Amino acid sequence: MAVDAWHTAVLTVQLAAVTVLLLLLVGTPLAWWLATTRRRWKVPVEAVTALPLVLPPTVLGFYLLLFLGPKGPAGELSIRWFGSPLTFTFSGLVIASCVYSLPFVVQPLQAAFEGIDKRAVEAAWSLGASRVRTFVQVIVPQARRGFVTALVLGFAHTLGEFGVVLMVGGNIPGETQVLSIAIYERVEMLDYAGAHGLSLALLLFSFLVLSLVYLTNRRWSMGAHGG
Amino acid sequence: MAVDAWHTAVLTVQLAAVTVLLLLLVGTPLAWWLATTRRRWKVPVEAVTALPLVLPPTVLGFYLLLFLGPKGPAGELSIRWFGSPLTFTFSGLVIASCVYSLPFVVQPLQAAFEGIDKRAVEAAWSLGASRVRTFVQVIVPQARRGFVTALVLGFAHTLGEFGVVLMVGGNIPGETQVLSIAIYERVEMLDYAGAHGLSLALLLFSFLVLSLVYLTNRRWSMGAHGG
Amino acid sequence: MSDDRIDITLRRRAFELNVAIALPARGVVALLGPSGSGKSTLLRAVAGIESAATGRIRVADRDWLDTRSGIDLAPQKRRVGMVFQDYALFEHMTVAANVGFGVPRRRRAQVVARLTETFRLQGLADRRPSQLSGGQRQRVALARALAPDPDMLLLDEPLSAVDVHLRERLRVELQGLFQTLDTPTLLVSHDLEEARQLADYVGVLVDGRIQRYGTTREVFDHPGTVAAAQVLGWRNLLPVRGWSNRAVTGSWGRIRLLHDASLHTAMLGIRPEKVSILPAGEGDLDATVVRIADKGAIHEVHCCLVDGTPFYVQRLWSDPLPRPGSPVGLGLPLQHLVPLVDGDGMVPTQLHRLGRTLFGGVQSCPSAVAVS
Amino acid sequence: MSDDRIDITLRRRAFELNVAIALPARGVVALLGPSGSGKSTLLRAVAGIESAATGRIRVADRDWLDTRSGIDLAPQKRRVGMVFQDYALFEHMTVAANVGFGVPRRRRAQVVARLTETFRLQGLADRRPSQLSGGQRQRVALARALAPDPDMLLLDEPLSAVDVHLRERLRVELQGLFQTLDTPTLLVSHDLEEARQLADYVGVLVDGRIQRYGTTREVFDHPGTVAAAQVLGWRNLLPVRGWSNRAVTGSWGRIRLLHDASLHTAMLGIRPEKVSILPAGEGDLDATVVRIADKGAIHEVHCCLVDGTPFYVQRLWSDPLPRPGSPVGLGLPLQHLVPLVDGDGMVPTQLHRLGRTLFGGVQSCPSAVAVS
Repeated sequence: MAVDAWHTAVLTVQLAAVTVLLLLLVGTPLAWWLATTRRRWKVPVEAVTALPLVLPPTVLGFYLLLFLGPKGPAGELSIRWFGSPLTFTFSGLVIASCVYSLPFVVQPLQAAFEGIDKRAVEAAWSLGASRVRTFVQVIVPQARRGFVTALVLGFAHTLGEFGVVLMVGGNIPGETQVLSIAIYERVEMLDYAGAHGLSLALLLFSFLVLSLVYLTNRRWSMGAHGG
Repeated sequence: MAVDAWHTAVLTVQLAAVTVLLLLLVGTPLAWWLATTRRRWKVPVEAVTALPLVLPPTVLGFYLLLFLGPKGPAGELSIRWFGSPLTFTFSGLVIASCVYSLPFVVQPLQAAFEGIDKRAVEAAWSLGASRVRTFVQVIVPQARRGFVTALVLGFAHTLGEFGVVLMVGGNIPGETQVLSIAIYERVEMLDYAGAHGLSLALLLFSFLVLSLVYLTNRRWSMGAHGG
Repeated sequence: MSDDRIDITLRRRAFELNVAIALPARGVVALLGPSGSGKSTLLRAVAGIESAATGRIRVADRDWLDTRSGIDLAPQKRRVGMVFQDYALFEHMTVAANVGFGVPRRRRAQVVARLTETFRLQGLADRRPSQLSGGQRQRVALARALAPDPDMLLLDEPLSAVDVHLRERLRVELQGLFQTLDTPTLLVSHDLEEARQLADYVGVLVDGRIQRYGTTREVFDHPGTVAAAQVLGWRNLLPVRGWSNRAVTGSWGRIRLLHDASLHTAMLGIRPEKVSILPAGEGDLDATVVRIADKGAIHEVHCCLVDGTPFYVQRLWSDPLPRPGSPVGLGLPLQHLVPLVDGDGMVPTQLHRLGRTLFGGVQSCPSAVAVS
Repeated sequence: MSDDRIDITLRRRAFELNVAIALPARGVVALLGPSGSGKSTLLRAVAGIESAATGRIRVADRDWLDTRSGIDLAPQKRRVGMVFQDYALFEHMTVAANVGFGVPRRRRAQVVARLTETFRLQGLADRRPSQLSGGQRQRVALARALAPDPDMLLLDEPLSAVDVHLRERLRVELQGLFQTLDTPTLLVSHDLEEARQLADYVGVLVDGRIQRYGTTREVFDHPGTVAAAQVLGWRNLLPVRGWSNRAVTGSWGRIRLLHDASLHTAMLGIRPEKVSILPAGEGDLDATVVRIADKGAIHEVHCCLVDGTPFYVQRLWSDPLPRPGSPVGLGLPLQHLVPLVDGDGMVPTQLHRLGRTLFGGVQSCPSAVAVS
């Protein structure tokens, strides 16, 4: 049981790390576009990005199941290349997690990008800096707070997913059983002690993560105020 | 089956409406305190308020189960007064939903309160307006955008809850079976057509709700900019 | 002066505000000071929005604050009319609702009718603030603040949010209002001209302390301390290095005085319009003309003393001007030479450093900025 | 004047900017205008940050923009040095990194060393902008903009973010810099004194159009249009109602002229320092003294013409002053009376309304604001 819980925890952390990495890669350009565009497309794209926040995890899970399953477009490709569909695999879990945690990465980044000093960006341009150099040297340092928040929230939220994973990943120990599902299973099996241990660990972890985020934001905003 | 789905939908909407109403009552003073306080307590309270965002629903559900169940403090009170524990009842669901959707109501309100013109508030005070009158006549109109966002997001997120409800409410048709669980049940029963109907309805509803929120925010912020 | 006074101490992080001034029964008191000197904080403390650590505020013979007897009225009870920097109008209410906000319901219609007429806001009563011009916004803010008939009017840089082109006109309007107003007024400003034109009394606030307080003319003509002189725009400041019998000396030269210089004198100041330009060698100080700035009604002659100290002389537009580069003599009428002491806690070494910064460093002369 | 020019049209929602000016090969061009007139938009369009609909921008014999031949250089290619209103320094970089940002790596150390010396920033190279004073921040911003050796320098209200007490000193610093600088400079401002002191040429921008363009002296002395005169701070404006043989009339009286008045003359303007005060009945116009404002070097006498039009006269501080309330005559030297025409698309009815607003309405005289 202890080894089982340890495997599940490692798997969960792996999933969260891979997901957050992928989301930062995809979410940064998306958030930048949302922060700077004036097009009409902005509103529907913003709404789609935020969908996982309010959409029932079961709805999300259902559509991902269809999409990734043997008859879905991604599933068919996967069967053709790897011989199996994506459902009930780690790759499937990563894709589901990315969709599920997208707003937790995109929204802090978008807020950070919207808050940066546009004149500093324009100053960099007029000093001859390319858009890439401006982004790396002027925009990212100003938005560092948003990147930390995105990283931490995205990671923590992926740790906590349940509904989507249950539907897409199932509950295969060592393969797709993550912590939140392990808790559900223990409760169903009336193993309250086991559920208690895992729940307490996740509760403490989540609380620490959020305290860190809010404390950092507060420090930085105070620093900016004082300076 | 159609009648069943209809009952489930009505129950879900009832739950969301009651939850959002309670949350606005509780969340408004909490958000105001968070927006204005300078105390050290702010950071941990902010973190606790945001916990449901990152905490696995199963962890939340597990603790609520313990709290509301026959051996929990709330459950014991309930048994003494009403003869039954709160788990697997509508009241239990409301309490669970309130905890689950708290950040979706508190955070937009807090952001709105933080964004209001503090000088207008001080002007109202110096004109002799009591704190209550200032709140109703000066602060609320300025924060109307935050109230609409809180209402809409809180409602939509309650509609979509799954993990918490599954653990606290169970799956009693007409009593505690809400839409997200109905979808899960249909998928488990391989009734993909039924799951499809419900999922599509919730997807469209969520998308419309979010578009409305972003569109309104955009209109208002543009209006404020122009004027 | 009445018995009314402001006498408070207030601490915020590293900042301490320590102000004690007597208030007149009517008229305008302007508080001048650089940004960060605590001007707005003082105003907010008087209004009761910021709480003071210790002190007493007495207005219209009523104690608003008296920490010794535990009195500390809420802002709502202080009968204060406040006009904020950007007016802080209630943007979601009509002009009439703004003006009437502080008036009890039964008298509201009557007071609003009277004040919209006084402030020429008739016909605008149903508009929102966003539909008003800058001048109209100011009038709404003043009408709203005066509607509850306050015992004191507080204005926080009332013209700083206004376009430069409007500012002069609104200042004249304010001046007209103040002349008819019986309410004592505290005006916070960093605009010298504004204070000079609007105020009966001026207080100079530096680093949370009043450096000088008196009638407008007294304060502008005799700033008293070096710090106050700098806030009041005095640019001709001569650091005193030594004094002998009826004369003061510095690296800039030597000036004979009518009477002995005080041992406490740290600098001598003179306003640029009081200096006359004479042929080289005939003045009290020797100087070289660097450049001439055209300021409309006056020309400003920028000179350079022998040690490089910049010196400014103002001439009427129609007066003849010396040529840039030419040596001149400067006549400093003795009655216009104002002795300045080190302010409040300033030690001589600090003062000398200040002098070096002012005269040796940044403003060194001729222009030290040269791009090859 | 070189062949360089700015000639652009630009549309943003309800706003249209339409500017055509020739640029000098060196020297400072100041663009004056009220807020909302399009000053900053023009500057951003020249820098390439805002894109123009049509037009041509030619600087240092290179086309930055030429919509007819499809040229529209990116901001990166325009070789422009821009100094923003609040300087927009890179807060997370050191002073040296800020200054060197626009310089290729191999020449960076050398250029930074040269400019930190020129701008007296030695010893500050490792500091962050937040540790600098206002004056130091300005010098970093200028050094950063000049480091890549731009073909044109653009300054967007460079002194408006600075504390009033510092502004005069920084203005002198800028003046010194411009005198040694070969780079043509475009300066946007709403501060008349700033433009007057710093600029060689002035353009007056109203509602997105250039109302007047010429050397600083020409423009300040002869604004040409009523709108330009208002932007340039002219307050003595007499609306012309009729003209007969060598005379103009208005409700304020009648003035004889040396030559026939142009049919297009909408107003007559005169600067307050050019008016003389004479005994009652002996001047060109009759007036009553309302109040006197002490402005330091000068006193401003606020008068009232027979029809209530306010009129301002400036005297040197040492000149004798009339008493408020007394009747006086005003001497208007003919050579200083400047005829003003309706500006660009302004129809006479608008102009009359403008006249009423200025003289009949808000500024009516004596003070219309009275609180009972």
